[in-house]
Amino acid sequence: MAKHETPLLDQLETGPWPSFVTDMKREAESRAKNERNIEYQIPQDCCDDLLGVLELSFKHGRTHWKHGGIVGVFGYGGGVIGRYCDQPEMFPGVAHFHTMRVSQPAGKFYTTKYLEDICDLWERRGSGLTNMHGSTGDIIFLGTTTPQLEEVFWELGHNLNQDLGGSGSNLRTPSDCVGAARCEWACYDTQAICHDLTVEYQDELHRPAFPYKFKFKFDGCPNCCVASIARSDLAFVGTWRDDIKIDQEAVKAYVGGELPPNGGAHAGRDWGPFDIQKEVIDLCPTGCMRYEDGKLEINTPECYRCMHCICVMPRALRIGNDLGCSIFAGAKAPILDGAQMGSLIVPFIKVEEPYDEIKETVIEPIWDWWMEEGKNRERLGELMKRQGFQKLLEVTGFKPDPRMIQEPRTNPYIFWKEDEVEGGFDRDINEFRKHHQR
Amino acid sequence: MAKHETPLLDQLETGPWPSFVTDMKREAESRAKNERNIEYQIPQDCCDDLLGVLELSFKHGRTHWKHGGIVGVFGYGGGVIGRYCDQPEMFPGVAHFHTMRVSQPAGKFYTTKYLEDICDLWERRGSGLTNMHGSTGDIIFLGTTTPQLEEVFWELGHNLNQDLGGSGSNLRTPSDCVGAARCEWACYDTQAICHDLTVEYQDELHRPAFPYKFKFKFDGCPNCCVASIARSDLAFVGTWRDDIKIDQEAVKAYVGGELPPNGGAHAGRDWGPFDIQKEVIDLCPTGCMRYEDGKLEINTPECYRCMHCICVMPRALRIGNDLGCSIFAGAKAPILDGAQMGSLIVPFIKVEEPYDEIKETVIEPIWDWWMEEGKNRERLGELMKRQGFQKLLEVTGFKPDPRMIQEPRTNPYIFWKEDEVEGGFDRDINEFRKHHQR
Amino acid sequence: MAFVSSGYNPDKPMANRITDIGPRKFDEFYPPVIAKNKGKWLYHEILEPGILVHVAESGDEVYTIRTGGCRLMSVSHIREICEIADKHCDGHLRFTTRNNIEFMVDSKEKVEPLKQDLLSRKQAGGCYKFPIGGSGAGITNIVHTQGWIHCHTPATDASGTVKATMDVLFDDFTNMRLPAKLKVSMACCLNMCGAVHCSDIAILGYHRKPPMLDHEYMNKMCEIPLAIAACPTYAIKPAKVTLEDGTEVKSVSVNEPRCMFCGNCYTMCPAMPLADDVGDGIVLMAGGKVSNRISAPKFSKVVVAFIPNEMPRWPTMTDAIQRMVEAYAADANKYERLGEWAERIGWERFFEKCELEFTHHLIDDFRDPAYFTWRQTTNFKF
Amino acid sequence: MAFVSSGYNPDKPMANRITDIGPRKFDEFYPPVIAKNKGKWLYHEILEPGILVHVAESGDEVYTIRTGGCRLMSVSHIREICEIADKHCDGHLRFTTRNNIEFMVDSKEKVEPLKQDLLSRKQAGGCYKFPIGGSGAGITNIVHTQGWIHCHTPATDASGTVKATMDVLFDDFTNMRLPAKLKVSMACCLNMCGAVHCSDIAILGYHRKPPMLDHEYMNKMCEIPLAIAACPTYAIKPAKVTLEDGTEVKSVSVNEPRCMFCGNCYTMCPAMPLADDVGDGIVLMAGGKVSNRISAPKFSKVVVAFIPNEMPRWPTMTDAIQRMVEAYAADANKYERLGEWAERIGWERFFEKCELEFTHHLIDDFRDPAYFTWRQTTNFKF
Ligand code: SRM
Ligand code: SRM
Ligand code: SRM
Ligand code: SRM
Ligand code: SF4
Ligand code: SF4
Ligand code: SF4
Ligand code: SF4
Ligand code: SF4
Ligand code: SF4
Ligand code: SF4
Ligand code: SF4
Repeated sequence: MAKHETPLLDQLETGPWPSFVTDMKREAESRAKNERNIEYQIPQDCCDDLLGVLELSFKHGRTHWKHGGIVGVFGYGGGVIGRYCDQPEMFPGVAHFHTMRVSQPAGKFYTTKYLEDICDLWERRGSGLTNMHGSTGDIIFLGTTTPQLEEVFWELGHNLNQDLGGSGSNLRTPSDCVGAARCEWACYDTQAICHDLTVEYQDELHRPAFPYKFKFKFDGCPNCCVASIARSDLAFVGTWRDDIKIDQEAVKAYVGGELPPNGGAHAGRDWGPFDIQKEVIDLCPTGCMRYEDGKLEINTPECYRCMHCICVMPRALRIGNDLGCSIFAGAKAPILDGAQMGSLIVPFIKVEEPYDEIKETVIEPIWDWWMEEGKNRERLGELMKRQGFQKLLEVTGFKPDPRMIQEPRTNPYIFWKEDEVEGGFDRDINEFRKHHQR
Repeated sequence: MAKHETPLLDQLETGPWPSFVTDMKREAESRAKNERNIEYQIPQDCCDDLLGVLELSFKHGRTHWKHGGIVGVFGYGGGVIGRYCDQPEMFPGVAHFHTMRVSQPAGKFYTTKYLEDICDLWERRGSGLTNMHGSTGDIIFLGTTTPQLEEVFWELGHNLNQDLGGSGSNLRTPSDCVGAARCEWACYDTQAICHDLTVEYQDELHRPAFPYKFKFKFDGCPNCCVASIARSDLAFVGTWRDDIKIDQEAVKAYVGGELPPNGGAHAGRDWGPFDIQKEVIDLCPTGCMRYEDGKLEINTPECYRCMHCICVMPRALRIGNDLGCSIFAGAKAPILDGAQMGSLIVPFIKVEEPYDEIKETVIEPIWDWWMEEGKNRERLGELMKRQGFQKLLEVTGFKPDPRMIQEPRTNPYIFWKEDEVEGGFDRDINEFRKHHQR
Repeated sequence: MAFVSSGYNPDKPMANRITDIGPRKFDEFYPPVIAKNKGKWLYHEILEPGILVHVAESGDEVYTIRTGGCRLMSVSHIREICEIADKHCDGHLRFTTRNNIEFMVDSKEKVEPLKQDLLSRKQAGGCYKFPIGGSGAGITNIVHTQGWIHCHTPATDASGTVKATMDVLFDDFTNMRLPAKLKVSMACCLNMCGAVHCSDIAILGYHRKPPMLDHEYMNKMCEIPLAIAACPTYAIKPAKVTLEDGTEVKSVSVNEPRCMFCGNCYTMCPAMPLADDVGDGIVLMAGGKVSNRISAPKFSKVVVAFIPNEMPRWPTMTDAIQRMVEAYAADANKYERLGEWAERIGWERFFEKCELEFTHHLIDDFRDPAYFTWRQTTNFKF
Repeated sequence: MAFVSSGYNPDKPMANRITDIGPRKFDEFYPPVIAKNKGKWLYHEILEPGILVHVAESGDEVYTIRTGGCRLMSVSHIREICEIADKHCDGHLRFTTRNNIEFMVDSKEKVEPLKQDLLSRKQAGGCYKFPIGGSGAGITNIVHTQGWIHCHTPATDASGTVKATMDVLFDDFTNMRLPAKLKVSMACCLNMCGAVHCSDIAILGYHRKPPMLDHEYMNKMCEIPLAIAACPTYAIKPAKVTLEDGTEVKSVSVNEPRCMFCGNCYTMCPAMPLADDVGDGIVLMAGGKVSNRISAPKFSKVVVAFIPNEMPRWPTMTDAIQRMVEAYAADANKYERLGEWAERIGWERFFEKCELEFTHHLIDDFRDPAYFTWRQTTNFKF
């Protein structure tokens, strides 16, 4: 018998999609039964109470959580989100219900062994509810009490060789696309650099020294399967500089209808026979392709590497050999001045262990500038907007490149610096007046 | 013998393009000779001195004019631009050299009789130099002295039935494209409305009651031959709502190469035989055209009326019959916040004498708002930016229409008004606290 | 329940402490076929919705079955996932960037039994535990945020709106009939934790009432200067207020027309709550994308200014979403993303075809760049 | 010279005064063929560069010969225009929106004599008085502003730069070899009197030094508060200054890094001149358009941040303009305007093909919308 009636939530237990309500009830029941005699370290009925508080929100149309104040583990400035219920008497099981962010492995591959260990720990010391995963990428442990924070952290570190993720004005847990692990289009090893930078910058991740949050994301190619360009302060997007590799026989096989276009992604509808002209050549954004006499040609210098032709004919076209990444800076969510997409700051850079060039010529100069000049709660993108792209060029020493802009400025308001203008700004008014009377 | 040496300017007296230097010298010489015994009312050598002052600027790389203070004719706040030379002793002929703006006839057609009268007047009472025309559209009388301003104005009014144009925080002289007078694409009579509004709003044109300048321009179709959409506070651009008229025989004649595409505009190069698919169908921005089995079809609801197909085949395609104009508000030059293009505020309105609907539902409500709310030196476009497009809808009562936007907002920051939100903004905190503890 | 120590000693927090070790290294977790062929994949094919094969230079193949996940997941559910992975996948699995679960096997024979096993598992109410799909030109899992489960500023629930939406879109999760991928995302307040600002369709929770002022407690519960500083629109000013009982207290006042309902003040100051049963609800956005395929990434645009919270299934919202999906499915070209379609036909047509009302709220009036979204050409459709 | 009264009496300014009569009515000035066929034109054809025929429903034709004009025009020159119009056009003519002169005749026979007459007229130095052209896919007259002829804030001359440029572009005035129309415009300061902000190629005068401060005269010549208020970037502050002779005067100071060299202060206050022989010069912009044909109107973009004033013929500037015209002529598609071409090939290619150096000045850093001009996609060319 459930602790609270949940008539509204119960209506979410039907329909084809997995029901989170059913799953929460399952956990509530498992805790109530406690078949494995676990020494629960937080209230056994926390899942019941979470269902209860959620039902109340469904009834009222309002959240019942209060801001969590500052809770955490000793020596770290992040990794925990404090949370208190605004009806603690009604729902004592979730009166204190803090979240812990656990740094996920790059690529989000797991062994069942690891997951089971995680489950055992969190069942004992927390709610037994998780998010797999949070929007940034962490494993989210959803709900525990303040005393358990250190205990969970201790067990993670000592028994699972596992650290917390980021929150607060820190580097946030980096994340990546599956990339080379299982994708033919990866232009660099996303997992390798994601892990390397996460480990290299542990101090920045755990101890707030930044004006605000800072995110890295790693996409192996311009398809951006981890959405780096839209939501990370530095986005690393794989690319190449040489020719797309063409297998002319396979092209013919696509044209002949032997291979399904786009790897079969459009199989749910009869789109008619594949038309390479209409579906590839004409959709190429630069018009740099030609298919004549059974031969496909790509005029490489004009190609945007937009991936379209490769996506449509994965067995015929492959990314080039001169691989690396482009780096985009400043993406963020809309609050406050409107969303920002990442802006290209490095058209091409090699991605090679130990990534010194990336660390020393890109990340660290940018951090130095941002830590020096950024206001409290000012994201990198906002600083770029406020001080101008030129300032970023100055602090990094990058050469201005037309690739950095979509189009040149439409206003002529160039703020010339005194040392750029012959003769400087100091002039003798009396000399001037000899030629120009008052 | 010239009064001043002009070695730099003299170098502009060769080359194919007409030389303004030669022309100024011609006038200087004509004044020096004075074959018609004119009683020059300003210094006879003013053109010589203007050449001299310009040569000095060419030498120094700096202007020799000072701001003109406020000069004008009695009762008008505009029409004259004051100007003083900063080397009056060297160039006494142009020590005072004010410009007068003379309201040009709509369409800029002239009789020689009128022009000769203008010339006689300006030769006597001014420098004999003009601009045909100023950027706004006026006839510009370039340079006279303060005492002559009233005299010129008197003669214009009494002898030439001609008034001054606008300057200052006034309505500026409206201007238009040649339109129906000599163009097959005019969707309304640009001259008729341009003249009507100029006459109707003489008071606004001559007596500063506005926060800043205000410009009307009238383009007969989306080709915008008077650039209205780029540089007028209200731009009236001709358009139609029904089908483009198609003469299928003429289409065939273009396809067959009997008629030159684009009225022969590309005759200077051999572009190869006309290809209707490539040159028209594929370039149509909406993809709403089809040419099959010798028949051209246009899917009217999807057509943008962008003029391209009509421009390419003027003998085959003609504008529709349900004619009117679209109105765009707020275009201006970049200073200060960057240039503004006109924004669509009225997708379609009929343009019919006496233009009451345009005056009473568009122009005047907008002026009322701008005069009420506009800051000093704030153009309409800047007010729209500052108070928001919604405010313009409010003051005009126009219905919001997706045609008014290129795309909906990307930020969700909708400032809901209290009366739009159920229950208003007033709430009882103690009632709330019954459900949400502190 | 008795407290059980992990070994941590509160009196000596630094004793034996382990910090800064970061996450587990990815290569501990790779299935053998992945470890062996990493960086050497040749191509992939989607065999049926949710089932992919990747073929390596070595000739090795990896078959992936993608199943829908509720990212709010109990340990019991995770253990069931592990049970399946142990049975079929040698104890390996991965999660996708959109919270789906991927079970991988290294030969074709292993696919069918795994598939049957997954589809056979249902929850008590009949919901699939592991629906297969979310690939190719279809709709995959909705990425979302905390909602009423865990956050203090949501204007709607996350898990609930997502369940309701996925139920109505389920056929497109298990199918690939759309012109291109269609990504739906959800965020419960305008902080937009996620990438809803660049999604084909985005569900966003939004408040519409300024904060209530708990004057009596303002100065007790909050640092008033911090509350004032938190407001992005400078709507909050210090104020002296006389309570019912005549005492004068330090508090704040809010210039309501300036308030954009962002809740920053509430984050800093619990005496300024702004949640409201009728004020709060849903904003729908559409037309964003992240990939660079053919066209540049795009922001989502607001297409419905407000839909009330209708618990438990938000029918007005799911209807509007369905209308968008159907209009897109019917009218877009092959490979065309929703935003590309809207731009090609023009937003005036988008509203018509999706049967959405265009209201003044959708016209951008937020700061200078608003002006760039207005129509500045005669190129529009009647 | 003796003063001759027009009839105006300064002591009685209102006596017999005529005001508010507006311009002359257009229909007084129409040639008969225009008056008759107004609104009934069927089509036009460009017979050769600068010579057009328009055909009316009635079968009537009007032949137009368009000739280049210096819009700075003496009455002697206008009288010569009238002489031609009297001889060939029954005393009618018109001016175009780009300051060309159009002579119209109503039959084909009249074209050739008119053409010969026009081309036969040359100035002493060999310049054409009435070059024929400026039509179709070519370059027409440059619209421009006052420059050193009449304004107080120009950073370059208008008539001079225009003459120099039209001389090098003259072949394209008399020809129609370009992919589409190419409009060149000129403005002598950033007020941009005209439509240079939307031109295929724009020549702009620009100052690069902040105002000089004539402290001794500041308070005598100016209303200091007005000067301060005039500054759009709030760079001007009141200041007390001690002159050489020890007297303290009220003046202003300028925060130089904030100054955008706009000259607004000088307009309000003659004691703040900013013209400078080496500071002033030319900015080149490109890629704007006004028509809605195929694509929406576009703003011009800054493509050369600075070129010194090189009197009398500005060779560095005209070279850069010629390179742009030639690169465009060689590479653009038929009907493609310069800005459409630049966008199609990408601005990275534009700079290469036009052999223009890309410098940091060209990256927008002016206010918020700057950010929208940065590259926010992987879609670029190496
Ligand atoms: C847990 C998580 C949502 C989720 O359900 O997955 C989350 C939850 C919160 N976010 Fe977030 N954000 C989460 C990913 C994001 C993302 C997505 C991303 O990282 O890719 C974004 C958008 C990208 C970005 O960074 O711009 C994001 C943009 C924000 C913002 C707006 C920041 C901005 O600069 O625009 C805030 C507001 C703030 O920082 O005060 C915020 C604040 C918050 C806070 C801390 C609420 C607050 O105001 O204090 C939320 C705590 C909720 C709770 O009770 O747990 N969250 N937040 C995500 C982190 C999980 C993880 O570590 O994996
Ligand atoms: C004469 C003319 C230029 C020309 O050589 O043709 C002109 C000349 C001046 N303009 Fe202009 N503007 C002239 C058309 C324009 C145009 C074009 C148009 O009207 O289509 C524009 C751009 C469109 C617009 O209105 O935005 C224009 C935008 C400006 C501005 C910037 C206004 C703004 O809001 O951005 C200023 C600065 C100001 O108003 O203080 C300005 C200011 C001036 C002043 C009055 C200088 C000043 O700062 O006081 C110039 C007087 C020069 C002189 O000595 O005669 N002029 N001015 C044009 C008027 C002639 C006529 O009446 O036909
Ligand atoms: C597994 C995953 C990566 C991961 O690290 O977890 C992934 C995997 C693949 N993506 Fe992706 N994408 C994944 C998230 C994304 C995202 C991110 C997102 O949605 O948040 C995007 C950007 C979304 C956007 O543009 O808004 C994304 C945009 C693409 C595209 C570009 C599609 C387009 O039309 O714009 C492709 C190319 C294609 O589909 O042909 C692609 C292609 C692929 C391929 C075919 C790559 C390959 O060769 O293996 C993979 C299978 C796709 C499929 O199932 O149709 N993937 N893909 C992610 C699966 C999420 C899920 O559970 O559904
Ligand atoms: C005479 C004039 C109108 C006037 O009232 O004075 C005029 C007349 C014609 N224009 Fe224009 N346009 C005139 C200024 C303009 C302007 C304004 C400007 O340049 O400042 C524009 C907008 C410029 C822009 O887009 O930046 C303009 C954009 C067009 C277009 C669109 C061209 C395009 O490719 O975008 C056409 C259509 C065409 O060329 O086929 C056009 C077409 C025409 C036609 C063919 C209209 C017709 O059927 O009679 C006329 C002859 C064009 C020719 O000579 O090639 N007219 N035309 C103006 C001549 C100016 C001059 O002396 O050169
Ligand atoms: S971003 Fe590119 S490399 Fe990474 S998973 Fe997606 S398609 Fe593969
Ligand atoms: S990757 Fe994109 S730009 Fe390059 S050839 Fe293929 S479709 Fe064209
Ligand atoms: S704007 Fe249109 S109607 Fe007016 S002259 Fe140009 S083409 Fe003709
Ligand atoms: S006017 Fe433009 S949009 Fe309409 S059919 Fe012609 S080319 Fe297409
Ligand atoms: S979107 Fe807002 S309400 Fe939802 S989790 Fe993020 S911060 Fe909390
Ligand atoms: S909700 Fe946001 S805008 Fe409104 S008062 Fe609070 S902080 Fe300010
Ligand atoms: S552009 Fe500037 S300098 Fe030239 S006329 Fe206009 S205001 Fe004067
Ligand atoms: S030139 Fe312009 S920006 Fe500089 S001080 Fe003067 S008014 Fe201010």
